[in-house]
Amino acid sequence: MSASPAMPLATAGIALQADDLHKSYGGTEVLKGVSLSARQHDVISIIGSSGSGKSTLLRCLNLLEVPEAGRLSVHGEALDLSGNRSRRFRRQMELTRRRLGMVFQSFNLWSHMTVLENVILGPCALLRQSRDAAIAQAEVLLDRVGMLNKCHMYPDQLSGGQKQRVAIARALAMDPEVMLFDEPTSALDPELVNEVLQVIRELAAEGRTMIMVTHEMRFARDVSSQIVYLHQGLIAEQGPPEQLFGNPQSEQLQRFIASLY
Amino acid sequence: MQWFDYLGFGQQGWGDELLGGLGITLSLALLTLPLGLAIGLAVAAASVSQKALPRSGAVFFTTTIRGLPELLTLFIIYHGAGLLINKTLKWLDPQAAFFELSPFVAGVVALALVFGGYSGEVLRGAWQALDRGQREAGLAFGMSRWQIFQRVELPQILRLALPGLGNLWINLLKDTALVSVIALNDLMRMANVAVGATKKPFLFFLTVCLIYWMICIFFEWCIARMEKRANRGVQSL
Amino acid sequence: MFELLIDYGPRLLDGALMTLKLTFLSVSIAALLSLPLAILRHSGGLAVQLPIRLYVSFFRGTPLLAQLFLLYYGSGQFRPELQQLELWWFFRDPFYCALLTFALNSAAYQLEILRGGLQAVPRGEIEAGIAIGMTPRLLYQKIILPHSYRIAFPALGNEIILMLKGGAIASVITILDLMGNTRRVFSQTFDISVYFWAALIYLLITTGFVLLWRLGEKRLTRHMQHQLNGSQSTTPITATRMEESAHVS
Amino acid sequence: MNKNLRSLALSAMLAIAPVGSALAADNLTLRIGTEGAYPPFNYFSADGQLGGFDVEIGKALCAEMQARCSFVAQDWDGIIPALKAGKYDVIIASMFITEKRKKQVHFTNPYQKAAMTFVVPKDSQQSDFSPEAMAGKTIGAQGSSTQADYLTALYPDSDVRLYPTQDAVNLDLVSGRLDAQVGDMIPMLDWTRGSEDGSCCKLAGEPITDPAFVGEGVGMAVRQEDDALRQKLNKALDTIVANGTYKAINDKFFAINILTLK
Repeated sequence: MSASPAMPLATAGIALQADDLHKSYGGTEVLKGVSLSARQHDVISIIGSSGSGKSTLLRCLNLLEVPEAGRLSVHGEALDLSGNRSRRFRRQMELTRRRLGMVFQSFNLWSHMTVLENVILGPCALLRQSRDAAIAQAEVLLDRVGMLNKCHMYPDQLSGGQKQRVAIARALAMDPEVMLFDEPTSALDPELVNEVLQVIRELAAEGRTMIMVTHEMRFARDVSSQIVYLHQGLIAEQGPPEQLFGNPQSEQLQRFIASLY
Repeated sequence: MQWFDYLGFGQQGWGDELLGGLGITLSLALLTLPLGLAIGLAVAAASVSQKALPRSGAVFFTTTIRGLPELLTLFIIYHGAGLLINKTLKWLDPQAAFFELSPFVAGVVALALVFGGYSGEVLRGAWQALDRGQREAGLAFGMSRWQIFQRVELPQILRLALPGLGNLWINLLKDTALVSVIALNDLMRMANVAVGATKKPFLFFLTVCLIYWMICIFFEWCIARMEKRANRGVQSL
Repeated sequence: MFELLIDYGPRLLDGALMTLKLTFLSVSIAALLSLPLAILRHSGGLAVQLPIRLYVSFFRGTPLLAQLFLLYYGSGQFRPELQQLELWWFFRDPFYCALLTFALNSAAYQLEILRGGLQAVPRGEIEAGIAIGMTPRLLYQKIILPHSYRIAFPALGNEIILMLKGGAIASVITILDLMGNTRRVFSQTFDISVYFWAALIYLLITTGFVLLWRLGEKRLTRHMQHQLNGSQSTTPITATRMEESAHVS
Repeated sequence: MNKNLRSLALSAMLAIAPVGSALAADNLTLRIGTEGAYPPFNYFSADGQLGGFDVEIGKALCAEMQARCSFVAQDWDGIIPALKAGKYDVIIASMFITEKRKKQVHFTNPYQKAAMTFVVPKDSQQSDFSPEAMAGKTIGAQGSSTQADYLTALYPDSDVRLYPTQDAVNLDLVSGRLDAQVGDMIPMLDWTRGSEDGSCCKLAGEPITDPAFVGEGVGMAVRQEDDALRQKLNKALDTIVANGTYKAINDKFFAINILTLK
């Protein structure tokens, strides 16, 4: 795996920055002004009870949901969210997404393609890599997630854990600057959770910038550099794991942590 | 003459003839329906049978019916069955009078066979989707097999098959137009006759298209309502 | 029975070729026509959807025979206008008229089948495409359409068979397809067996096509074979138009 | 199979089947088949009734034979099979007497003399109607007709199109899809001179009187075994010709006597 492209020193700090994001569905405001900033090599875990808006937040970060208001920038390149429907905005949005790797709760592998085809489609179609180069890279990635021997199988022939590992390889193939994980283990049988967490753990150790929504508190505590606690569409607390789990300030967070054990 | 004169009623207009044709079209379809359903049920029963012979018979029947153009089936019944019946009658009694296979009867028989071939598949699907436990529950109550079929299974089969049967009914309505080719004075034929007399093909064919369209939309609506009714008490997914 | 085949067999085969040609051309044109319409129907605004829905409803709610007569004899009524538009050469020919009618009819059905396929593409797989920054065009090309066509494949096969069979009515406007030649032979010989030979040929064509289509289906649905493991594919072969999410209106 | 069983089976079939008897005792009831799409010989009027020369001749014959008559409309393709199947007892539908048809049915004496003719659009320059001259041209005719036999036999290089009804042929000649059609002389004469749409077109070429196709003229067709009926019809026909009934009907429809073609 090649490292992230070197950034100019001035912006080296911030990989992804979101300011004052607002998002509502049919009158109910789900995000009421959330700001988040991920520095390079940060591993940020977003936690919170269901309905707190954490999945929405993650989906807003790569613009699967377009926020009504707020600002978003990737490596200092700002996206003007007010331009919403314009052609230029859509193009910019597509380019931004290519720099952010997304891993879904339900894997969302393309079921009509083999494992290998899933991984090389992005590099071939979007990054204009040659097919051979893309395959060579895909094999390296699949090997890393332990799926190389299954590369000619179809998603429906795999277990949930295997599918998620392929999905991670697929996201990595785009060589993203930030990886986004949306509850990557929630849809898995308990015995399959670890194989996926192990892969994510390795990515963290290698210094990848990652933002994830997760219910695996122990795991979040282990790998995260920062924890963000979301409550009713707002960030209630944030800080290093020791601080948040060891010394929760707000009553909600105390109750939330208590409910987990 | 204006277009509404052509479509008017009475001596000059063709409205009453078209209406009469519509009556024949509808009665053709309505008479075909029970017969076709009966054939369909028989086919479905044969295809879920334990024995190989009825099963392969059902496969042969459905494959044949569904592989032949409806028009050809109609011709075979109309020309072929008439001859066959008369030959049989002659053989039974050389003095026998002629048997008349009217286009109407031929139409009903041919369309019923087609409907039977297709509805057999629909009903078989519904039959197989039926929950086995229900039969066992019936048996546990001491119901006879026939009672179970009639009271428990048949209503559910019909409910499950309703959407499929609804579409077949719409197809049947449209297929009745084919019978015009063998000189039954249905809606389509009357339009042809009117065109022959008035030389206004566009007007009359458009009119019959619109009439068929309205009928189809009306029955679509009926079927949707029936489905809603039939599915009460059944949780939608 | 066999003497008839010696005398008239070649004519029946000629007719069968015509039937195949008419079917192949009309379903191909319909396939080209139905794709953009299905996409518009699936994702266009109301102003785009309404006319498409009306078109689909009309062609699925009226007998093919009536459509054919409307187009063939109806266009004859507008000969001067059509001549002015330089379109008469097209409408003058019964083959083109049948082709146009069948293509429009089949497109309406294919459109609905395809729309069903488009709706059935899992939302998540589309999102995965969006998430790596695919353009809409690429998304359709690589994810949505390959998927929809796989889902729609069996139903499209049925539609082609229905067109093949429905095409028999072209004989009514003087086209010498299999049915047309059969009727001609019958009117000359009054020999009922010609209908049985025709039936046999139609059955051979439909069965052959079904087998071919199944082979294609097997190839296309390799990705689902794991799920189907053990249980044989129970997709009905020459199923009806009912299996589509068929509603006229 | 023994006789009792046979009659049992027969009565079972009779019970389910509506059976018409052709010749019931003395009180003759007669079902007459005609096409109903061949004006002026037989057609449906706007009030849904069958009318035309054939129909009136049929009625006159019935009156003469003191028979109760009913008319049945039947499409042309099936008109002989339906007679043989017993749908009606006699065809009065301006049918040419031909050798081929004679193998299927028996004919009465001719009640019309006939010839066929080419019909072309008024602006057509065509004067030579030989098969060579018509090669590549589109010629229409009604299917299962003498004209159809004539065209398919002698004009292999033309695009011969056969239609289910004469009306349909006329429609396509008017709309210009056909370069020419071949039709029966009398109805074509009537159509081109007497109707609005027919005014587009004119008769052309020499009348076609090839006996191999036109035969002896137009007859009424009965089943081969119904010889008694055939003779009754012949007798009645002679009578109405002799007593002027025929001429009265003829004059209602035609300018010339179509039995003598004068």
